[in-house]
Amino acid sequence: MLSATSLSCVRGERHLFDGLDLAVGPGEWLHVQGENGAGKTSLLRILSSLSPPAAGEILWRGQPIKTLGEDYRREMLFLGHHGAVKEELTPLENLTLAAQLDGTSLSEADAMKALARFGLRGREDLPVRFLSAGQKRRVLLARLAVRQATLWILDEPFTALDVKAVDMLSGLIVEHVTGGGIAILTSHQSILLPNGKVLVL
Amino acid sequence: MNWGSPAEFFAMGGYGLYVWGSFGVCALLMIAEPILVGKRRTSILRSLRRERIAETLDTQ
Amino acid sequence: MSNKIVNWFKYASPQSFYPVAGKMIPWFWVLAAIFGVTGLWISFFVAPTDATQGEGYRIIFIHVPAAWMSMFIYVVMATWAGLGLALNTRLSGMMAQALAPTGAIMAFLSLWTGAFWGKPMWGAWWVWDARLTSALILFFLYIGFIALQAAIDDARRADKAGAILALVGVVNVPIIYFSVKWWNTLHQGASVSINKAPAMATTMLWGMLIMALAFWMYSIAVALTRVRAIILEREAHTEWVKELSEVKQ
Amino acid sequence: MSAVFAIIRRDLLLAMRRKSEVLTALFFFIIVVSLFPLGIGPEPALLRKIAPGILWVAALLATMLGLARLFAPDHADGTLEQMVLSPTPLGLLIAGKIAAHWITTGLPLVLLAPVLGIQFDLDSGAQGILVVSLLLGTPLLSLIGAIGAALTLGLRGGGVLLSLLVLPLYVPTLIFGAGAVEAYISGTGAGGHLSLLAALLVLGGFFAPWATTAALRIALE
Repeated sequence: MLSATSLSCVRGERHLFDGLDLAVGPGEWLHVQGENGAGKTSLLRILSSLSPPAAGEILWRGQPIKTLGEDYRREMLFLGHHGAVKEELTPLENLTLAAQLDGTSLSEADAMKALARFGLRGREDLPVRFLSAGQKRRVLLARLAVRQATLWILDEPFTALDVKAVDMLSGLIVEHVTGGGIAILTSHQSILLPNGKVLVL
Repeated sequence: MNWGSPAEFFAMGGYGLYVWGSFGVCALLMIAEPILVGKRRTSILRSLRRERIAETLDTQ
Repeated sequence: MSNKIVNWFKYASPQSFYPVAGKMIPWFWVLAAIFGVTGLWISFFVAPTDATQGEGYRIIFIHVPAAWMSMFIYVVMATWAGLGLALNTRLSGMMAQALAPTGAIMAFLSLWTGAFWGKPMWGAWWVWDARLTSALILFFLYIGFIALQAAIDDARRADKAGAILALVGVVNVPIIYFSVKWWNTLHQGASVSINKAPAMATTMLWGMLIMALAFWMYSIAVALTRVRAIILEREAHTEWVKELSEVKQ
Repeated sequence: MSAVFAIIRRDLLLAMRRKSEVLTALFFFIIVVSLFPLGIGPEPALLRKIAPGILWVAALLATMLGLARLFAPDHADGTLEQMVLSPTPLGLLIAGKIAAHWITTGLPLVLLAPVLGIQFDLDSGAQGILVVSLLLGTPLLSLIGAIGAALTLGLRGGGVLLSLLVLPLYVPTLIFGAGAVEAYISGTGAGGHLSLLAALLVLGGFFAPWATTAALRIALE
């Protein structure tokens, strides 16, 4: 479903990668590995259409994502280093506003359910800045759970998570992938999930 | 011919300060700018040559 | 037709433009010198003394060309910038960057000479005349462009951000000029305007035009020299730069 | 479209949670305006003459204060990326953000200006024109300022650079805005100024979100 041909990425004077090919189909997930500065984040940003590749093309369902535009973005969820979580807003507000920004509607009951699932029960109305770093990341996990997207692109989703939350996220990814979804993620840890492909930069 | 003598030319009918102040600064900037641009060129060329020498040292 | 486009793109690459510019620069210097000497000769020895402004009016022989060039260079700069955004050619951004300091100098000269003309004519170094005020704002626009590009480390981002600023500026320049003029007439500004100073005699017009040509040729020569330096700086790591004869010696 | 309103609502909510930023700009406006009579002298005729200019320049500077933070927090926490990736066109979302900026900085200035006009002995007619001119002009300040904020996003010395880029572009707004009040006071009628200001607002409303969007995409690449 998502395929890329001869991608290259240039940062300043440096060629991070050239002639990169990849293909991920439904029910599969891709683990992008590489040393620091190898271009993992750059690759994810290119795949998410945030930055254009220096060369090459990315196809989604056989069509270039450049021409698909919003049709691609509607099916894709990207989580970067920063979670796009507003410190001044409560987890509930963050979740509903993110959903509205994604062009979907999220009922308050569904949002509460998702937050409760990730152990944020009773903290729905507390501004996020009063939460711990791990709890902040859990707000993001809740967002993954409520957002209806086929393709997940996650940059270092396992950082700042405790063991329990790591399990939750792994479960979430498995659930997503077995349901016919696609996940592309970077991580320093090795991850033991079924149907995984590995790409080393 | 407008001027009887060089002194008359430089006096500019009493407007000497203003006329020469304008033309002088204009000339100054138009001389300074190419010199500065030339310096920029020589400095980048110098560093390029240095890099070349460094590369030949590496390959030896 | 398609051939022409291919050729044009060929010269739009820094690598092929670099030697072409190198060949053109001396010619523009020669033209600038010829026009400059002729223009100076006309402005001091041919043009007669003005009845009302005496010899002081001779300042317009550099003031008007500087003012013209400052506006013209801004438009050219914005055109290059727009081309750079539309066609994504690297040379366009470099050209815009090379033109900005020369444009700023022209704007400064038009302000400086305007002040030196204004002191004897209006009795003040600075008068809020519509033209001087717009020249001042144009000067600020140039400074903003240069400062923005200097603050961005990544050359490509600097080009693109500068391009947007130049385009926003070029839309604004007529609006600013018009608004300042409107403001000036409402406040009954100076009655003598610097441009229609004396009843424009033909020799004066010629002198001004030839000086303007000299300024124009000068600007092209300096900008091309600067763009060559910029090309070397930006392409320092490419093979073709390392193979240049001026680098090899 | 609902995403646009969501953005506006979110920015207003954030402004409510960080009241100090809005209030700082407002008090800056009040203080700057109040300093002028102290520097110039209390003569009513003189104050009446300079009032439009002072109120307008102060409004312009107060708008500048918050501009650097128009996109910076969203850039820092990754919200801007999510906005780019939203199915709603980025230009619309940016227009929403500019609207929210105006509601939190421009609108309070418009509402406060008549109170400060009293300090300068403006009559009620001039007060009315002042409010109308600010109502037309302050959105324009937010629109033009957004371009500068996007261009300087994440740069060192961004705040100072921002004022260097934006203030020259504010000149027409200042001239027509302050000119409208002055023209009314001198009896020539403010209609021409106000219609030109409205025309600029239409032009700015059309082009500024577009230019801002382009600048943001460049900053994010």
